[in-house]
Amino acid sequence: MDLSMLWYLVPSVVMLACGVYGFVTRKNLIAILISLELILNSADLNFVVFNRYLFPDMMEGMVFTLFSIAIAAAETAVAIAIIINVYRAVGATDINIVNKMKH
Amino acid sequence: MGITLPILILAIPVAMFLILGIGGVFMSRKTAGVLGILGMGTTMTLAYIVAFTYFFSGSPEFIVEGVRQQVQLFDVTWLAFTQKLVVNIGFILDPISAMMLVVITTISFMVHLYSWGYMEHEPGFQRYYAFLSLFSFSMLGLVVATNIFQMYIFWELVGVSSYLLIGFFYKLPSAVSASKKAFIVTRFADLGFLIGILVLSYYSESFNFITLTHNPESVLMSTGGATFMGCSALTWAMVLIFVGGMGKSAMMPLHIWLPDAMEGPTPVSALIHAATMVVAGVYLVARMFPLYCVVDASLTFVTCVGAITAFYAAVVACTQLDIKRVLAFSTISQIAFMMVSLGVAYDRPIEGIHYTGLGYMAGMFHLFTHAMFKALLFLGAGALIHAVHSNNYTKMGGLRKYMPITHLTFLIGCLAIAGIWPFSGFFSKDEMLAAMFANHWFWGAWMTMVAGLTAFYMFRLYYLIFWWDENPEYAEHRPHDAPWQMSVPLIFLAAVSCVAGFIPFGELVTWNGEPYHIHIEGAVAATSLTVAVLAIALATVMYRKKNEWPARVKNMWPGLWTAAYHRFYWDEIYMFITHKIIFGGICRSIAWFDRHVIDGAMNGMAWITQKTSFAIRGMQSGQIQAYVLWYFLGALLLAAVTWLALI
Amino acid sequence: MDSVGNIIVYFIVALAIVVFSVLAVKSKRILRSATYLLFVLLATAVAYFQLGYQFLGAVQVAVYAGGIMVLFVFSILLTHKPDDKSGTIESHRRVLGIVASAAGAVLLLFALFYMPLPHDTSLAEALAGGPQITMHDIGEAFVGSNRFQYLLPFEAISVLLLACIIGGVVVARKR
Amino acid sequence: MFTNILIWFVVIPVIMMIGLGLCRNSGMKAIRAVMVVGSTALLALAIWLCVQFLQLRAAGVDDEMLFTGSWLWYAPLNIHLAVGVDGISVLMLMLSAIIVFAGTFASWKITPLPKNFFLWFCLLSTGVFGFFISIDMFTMFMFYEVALIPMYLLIGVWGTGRKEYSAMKLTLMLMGGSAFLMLGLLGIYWHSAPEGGQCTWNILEISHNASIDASWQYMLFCFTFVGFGVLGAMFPFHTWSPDGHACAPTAVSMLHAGVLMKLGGYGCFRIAIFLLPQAANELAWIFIILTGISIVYGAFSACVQTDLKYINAYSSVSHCGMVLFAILMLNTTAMTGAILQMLSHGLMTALFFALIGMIYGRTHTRDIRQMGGLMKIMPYLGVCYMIAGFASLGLPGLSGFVAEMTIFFGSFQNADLFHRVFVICATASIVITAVYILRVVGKLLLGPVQDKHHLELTDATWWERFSTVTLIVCIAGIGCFPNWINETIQHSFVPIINAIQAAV
Amino acid sequence: MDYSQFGAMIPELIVLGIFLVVFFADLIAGDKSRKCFLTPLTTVLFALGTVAIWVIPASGETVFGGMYVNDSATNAIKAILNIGVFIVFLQSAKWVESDEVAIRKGEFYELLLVTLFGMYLMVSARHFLLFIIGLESASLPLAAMVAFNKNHYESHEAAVKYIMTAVFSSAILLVGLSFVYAFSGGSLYFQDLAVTIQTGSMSGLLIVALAFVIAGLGFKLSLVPFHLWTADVYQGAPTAITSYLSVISKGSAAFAFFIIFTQCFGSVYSDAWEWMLYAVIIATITVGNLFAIRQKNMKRFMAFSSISQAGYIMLGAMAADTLGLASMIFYIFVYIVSNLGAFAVISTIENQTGRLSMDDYNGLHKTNPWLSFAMTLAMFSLAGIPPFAGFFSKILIFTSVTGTGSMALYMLVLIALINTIISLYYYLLVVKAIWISPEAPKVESFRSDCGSRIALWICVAGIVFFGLVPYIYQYCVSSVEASAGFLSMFGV
Repeated sequence: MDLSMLWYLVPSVVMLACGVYGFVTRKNLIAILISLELILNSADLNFVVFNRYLFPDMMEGMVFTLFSIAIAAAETAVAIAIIINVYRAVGATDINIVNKMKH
Repeated sequence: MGITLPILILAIPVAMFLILGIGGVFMSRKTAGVLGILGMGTTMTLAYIVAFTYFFSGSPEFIVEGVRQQVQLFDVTWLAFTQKLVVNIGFILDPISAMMLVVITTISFMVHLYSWGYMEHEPGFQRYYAFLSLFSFSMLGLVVATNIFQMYIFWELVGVSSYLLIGFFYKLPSAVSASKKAFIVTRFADLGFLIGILVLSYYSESFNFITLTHNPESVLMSTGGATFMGCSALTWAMVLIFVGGMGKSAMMPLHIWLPDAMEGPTPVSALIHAATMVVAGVYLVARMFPLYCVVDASLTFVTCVGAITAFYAAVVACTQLDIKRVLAFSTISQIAFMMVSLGVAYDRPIEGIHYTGLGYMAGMFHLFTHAMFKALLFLGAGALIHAVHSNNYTKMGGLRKYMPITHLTFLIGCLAIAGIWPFSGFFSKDEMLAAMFANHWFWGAWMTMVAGLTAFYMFRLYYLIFWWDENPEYAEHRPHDAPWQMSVPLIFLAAVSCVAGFIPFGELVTWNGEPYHIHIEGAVAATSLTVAVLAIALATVMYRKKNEWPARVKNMWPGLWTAAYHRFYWDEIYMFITHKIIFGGICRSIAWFDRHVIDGAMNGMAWITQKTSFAIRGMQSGQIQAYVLWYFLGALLLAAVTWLALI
Repeated sequence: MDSVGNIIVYFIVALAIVVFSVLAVKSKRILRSATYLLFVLLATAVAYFQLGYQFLGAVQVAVYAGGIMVLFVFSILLTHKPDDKSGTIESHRRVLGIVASAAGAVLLLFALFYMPLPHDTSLAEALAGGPQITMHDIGEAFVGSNRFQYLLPFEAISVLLLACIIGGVVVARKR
Repeated sequence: MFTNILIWFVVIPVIMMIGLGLCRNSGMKAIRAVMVVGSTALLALAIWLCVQFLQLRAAGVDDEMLFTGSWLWYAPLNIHLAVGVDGISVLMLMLSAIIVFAGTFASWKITPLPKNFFLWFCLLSTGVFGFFISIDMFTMFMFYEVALIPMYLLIGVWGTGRKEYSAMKLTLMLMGGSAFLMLGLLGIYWHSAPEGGQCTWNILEISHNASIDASWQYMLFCFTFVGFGVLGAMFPFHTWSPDGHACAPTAVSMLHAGVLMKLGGYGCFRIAIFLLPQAANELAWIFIILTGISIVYGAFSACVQTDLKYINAYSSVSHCGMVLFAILMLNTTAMTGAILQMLSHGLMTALFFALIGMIYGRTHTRDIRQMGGLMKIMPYLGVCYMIAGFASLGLPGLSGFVAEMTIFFGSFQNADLFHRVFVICATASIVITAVYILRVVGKLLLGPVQDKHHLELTDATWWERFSTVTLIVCIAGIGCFPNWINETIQHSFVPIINAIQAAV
Repeated sequence: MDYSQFGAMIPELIVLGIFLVVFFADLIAGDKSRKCFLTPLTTVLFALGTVAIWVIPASGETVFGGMYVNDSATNAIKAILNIGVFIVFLQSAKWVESDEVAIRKGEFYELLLVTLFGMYLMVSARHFLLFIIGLESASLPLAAMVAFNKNHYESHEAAVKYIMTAVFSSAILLVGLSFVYAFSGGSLYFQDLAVTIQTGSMSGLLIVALAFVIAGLGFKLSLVPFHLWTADVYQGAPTAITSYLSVISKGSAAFAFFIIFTQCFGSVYSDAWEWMLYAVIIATITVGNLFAIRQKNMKRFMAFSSISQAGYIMLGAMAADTLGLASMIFYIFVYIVSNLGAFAVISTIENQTGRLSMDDYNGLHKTNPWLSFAMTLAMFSLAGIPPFAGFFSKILIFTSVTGTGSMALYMLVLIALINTIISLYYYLLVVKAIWISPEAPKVESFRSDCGSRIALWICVAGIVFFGLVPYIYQYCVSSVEASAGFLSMFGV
């Protein structure tokens, strides 16, 4: 049995799907951020897998993933700062609080 | 002949119009009146000079080998539609236009003079003279037109002058509506005229009368056998052009405006609605006569329309109460007479009918005499109205004692129109009847009957005004004869009516310029005289003294009388068509359609946009998760659709 | 033909990723969610190791599992009382979530299965296809300015991180 | 650049705008001075241009366009500021100058914000003049839109009645038309290159060089004709016109009905027909039907309106329909008639709207049922109104007659039944016109005075007289001496007719 | 290693330099009272920097192995963005001095400059890694800036919405890029992708990848359906940030979009992304317009207006040639002055009176004629009415789109044109409120601050002259054409 590329891609897709599901259904802002991490992670995994299987003699994908992790960290940091800010302002991190502006 | 005179003939009236129209407000009544009369007098003099030169100078310019020529004194380009279709403004001189110059300027001058007295106390005196000048200009331009388009131009101008003059007393709603009616009805007829010109000029590629009438056969050829609904294009053209004439000359069924037009000042009625403008239709047919001859169906149409109108108008005239209306219907009837006369004047032998040209000459002759005596009658009526301040003969009666001059002149007019020898009407009517009998006995007999009716209703009118029963109100307001400004024209016209019959008209005016020797047809003359005398006798019996006969006759055929009194309900029919069908039906529904359907569609589009905007506002729900759902599904959908569509 | 060990490791990793991903988005307690995320991230790191990118795996563990998770836990503790629950909301949205994620998964899987790329290489072949990436290579790549060297992104991301620090401070500061 | 006389038609209004910008808001005298000087300068310029043009033509200069000039503007897209005039444009410039001149006097006492009013008014004039001098489609379109948009504010701020609705409707509909137009112009531009050459916006170059293939011509013709047709109030896109005119202030109605609607007709032949002759030959029938409907429909609608301005607006629909109708007949005479009709309708309708504005300014109503006998109270205005009415119903001696007759005789040259039927329908409109004109005259001016308060009203002031006399003189001038105009126009149509015939 | 290559990045270095000066000045200055020099310092420095970027010619070099390019086209868009940022600085001068914000004004300038730096990278990047970093630098600090108004609840909500959507979209973009990577032959340099992505690589995966990349960039451009954050964020953010978001961020993203799609995916233009973009543009213009009709809050109104404007900007990408890019740059420039003109008025009125509703503008001309005048011009320009610049930008972009001659693109332009009517409607609503509405004015007469006035004057001058004077457009075209090797990379 060969572990071909798709074997690795399938979990990645599942991760993505879970991330989307989580984003759409979770009620808490931090939980949503957690879901987002799943999607980012899925993208990273894709890069790595493609790099390994398709272009094994190069390392663009890996480097991209490295930077991507850093970017994810930065995103998370800013997002968490904002969430905390909201928590300070309204005392909750519930998604249903931040829907006042609409239409 | 140079071009100075003809240009002056046209220029003086138009200059008068502009001077009086623009400067009128700064002038006194007297200045304006004098200016107007002087202007018209000058024009009349010039027109006489031109006409006399034409008829009697014998210059080779005008008469070649005894044949009178058609001469264009000048003809300048006014507007060039295409290379060939060029509209000119010019001055044609031929027997009929010369005759018309005389008629128009004479009557116009008389009316100018008469109005000075008649309109003395009316506001807008200056304006009135301006309009009279405008009318004179237009009518002169019409008769001297060298081409059909010029004629159409002035045709419209006389229409508008008529509109302005009928509506002169513009504060009276009846005058306003009468003027509107006159304009619109004639305008409708002019539509026919215009389409006729369109058709004719398209095929003949010319507007010019001389080109058209000198070789009518080639015009017929140029249509190349084009037909529409079974009639040749030329027939259509000529009939449509005649429709224009029907409008102006108040032929059935376009006659309804003329009786109402009597709302205008009486001198105006005398000038426009008796002597000049209303005979424009006759003049038109005479002008285009050779073309009518090549399509004789159109000439038959003219005859039939004329015959029906003549009888109808005569019958209606017998029942009217308003003296001006009686005269109006009488005018319609007399013009119809001329139409019939032209209609029967075939110029080429078909199926045994000989060419005579008599009808043409007689029609023109009657046009001339009728202009004189009808103007006389109207001016006389004006004097009466001036005296008793009413149009209605029930307010009159027994006036012969109070207004001798008016009485006498009016009587001359009545005798003339009734066709009693030696008055002018006798001669012209006799020639016309002769022409009709020559064509077909039916036309002759029919029109003789109309002539009898004419004599009857005219003398009915005469007796009711001057005899019958004296109105008791005269005790308070004693009627008297008109001032000299009004009497002079009456006397002059009466004199003309007495002697005009002896003019050797056939020597002067014929269809082809060759002289025609008038001779009285004894049988016809005797018949018509007899009929006329009998009719006068009947009128005398019935109306000379107040008696029961009129009422009895009325009760004998009450339905007929009422119908005739209501002019056989033509106005009501028109009212129904215009108000109910065109206004109420077409216009209102179109206006509704515009507001609700077209406009509604535009507003509907705006409404739909607004509604869509509201309908999709749920998309912007304020929930981040919904946003992301849209985002993600949008991306997926984009991919999926593209995938399915492209691969 | 890949070694059985690799296959077993793969299955463990895959199972861990799938199960913990699902748990991370279904768990009612937020702290547990975060923990499950940690497991997912660790499993991913294992996959990186397995795919031959040891350095990357290390970074994944250090930055993600270490740094970011700490941030998460910290912020969760800051904003939640210990017994707080973070359940799913509104069932219609759950359905929509399933639909969206399923649609996405199906589309992506289809796309991946039908991709016009060679996907029958085995892991062993792939690992053998290129040289082992050493720390030295990576170091070279990060400070070089030639093709396939990443000095500029490296500098640029430092600015980004600085900006994020400033941003984070501005936002989180009380005034 | 400024040595070209035509440029000054745009420059002068711009200078006027700058001058107005320097005036104080309340400095009515300064504002009037700027406007009078400027509009007089424009009128003088137009007359001078006309004289020059005729002299050159008389001297045998036979180019399609005279006074041409072309200055590269947007080089990458080959957009030029290209100007040039033929006889038609000269006359149109003349018309515009006259109406701007008259409009200035007609809005002598405009309130509120006179400065802003005249600023927008000048912008509108800039657009109009610019449109007529341009021979580059891009600049033409630009000026076209420049002329459209000030309408919104002019109607919205200074209008009466349902002004907000009307202004919005007018603006949106006209802009909708220009959307189609834009697309058509783009298509022409991109197909204007002969065999790999450079594309051009220049009308003359396109007409000489381009051979757009038929299928594109059909599409582009429809777009451009509809685009211009909306402004020309073609059925069913006319509905902006009644509301818009009814609510606009006097001078704006004058300029809009008098000049702006002419832009539509002018564009139709200058672009749609001239550049797409094959499609014009093939597809004219569609628009003949629509414009034929316009003529009759507008006239019938006018018959039952009670608001003076609505009557004239519908009358404009009818008359402008006549313009487009004649253009579609594709022969010299009819198209000449169309131009004459543009001039005539421009002057006449400007006169109408000026008078209506003056009457409204006194009686404060435009409902003819509430007025009557005004001839007695304000004879000057009454007489002018009657003259305008007579011009409208085609009285010989006034301009309307000349125009309509030329149209009818030209249109009748098309011998097939289809054309004939529509020509006769169009001809019938002159009767309907008479009906509604006389109805208004009868109710408004004649008859007894309806409202006793009206007895105290005054007649026209000197500036009102000045404004109206200017227009009446022009109307009568065209009506009495039409032939030089006629010849000028006919000569200018030669290239267009050649293009049409070449494409048959 | 060749550090001299950094020397090619003059615009970036300038912005970074200013950033560092401001950063350290802010650090050194310490407490609030001494920070009053910060605004003039930044503004002046930035003005100088802007001039420098305009003046210093682009090297045209490709450095870092093809990762970064500074050619005349990128230089042009950078210079244009700089002008926009300068105007934003001017119009926000009063706001940053307000009590609430003053203590954070150093951060305001720093973050703004960093985001601008990020945008420069987006524009100049010729490698996806650098591009992503640029993109994140341009969006993450913005989230912090959206949250700047600490006392306003809306500001927080907007920040949450913005950051959540931003992270999601960058995640989707990364997923998309990972799929692109699969086709890339191992290299994410644009010039390599142009070669490796060929018609033969058309497949579901590539389409998904393209869709995800469009979605990721569509977030920044707020293309429909990736736009939903826009209105809420624009409404909630401080007005200065809103104006910044609506023009600068959008402009840079549009340029980057163009570069990426024409260079990397040029060969699959008509196979795939032409039609995706087609649909997205139609949706964007239409939905943006339909939402804008109902808006009463001016900032929200401008948000939807800017959505629909983004659709027009993207028409340039549909054209996908030099003319298209030039027209797009020109459109962006014109859009910057027009939109910032409107925002200058909005922010002035908000700063002076706190009023933001369209109803508050009723009868404005009676009290503030100049502001009314400027607002009217801005609205006309946005609606595309001559002789204002917006007309030219619209027409030029339409012209470039139809240049390819396909009937479908004509139809696209027709739809866009019809949409301009709807847009005209709502722009005129503002004009109507100002000039026509008969109500008594709600905004009292005031004298606006110096910065806003200058900003407004610049915008008005731009609105009036950018179209009439053809040099701007010619500058765009010549910049694009002068970009060495740029044309040859178009696979379209």
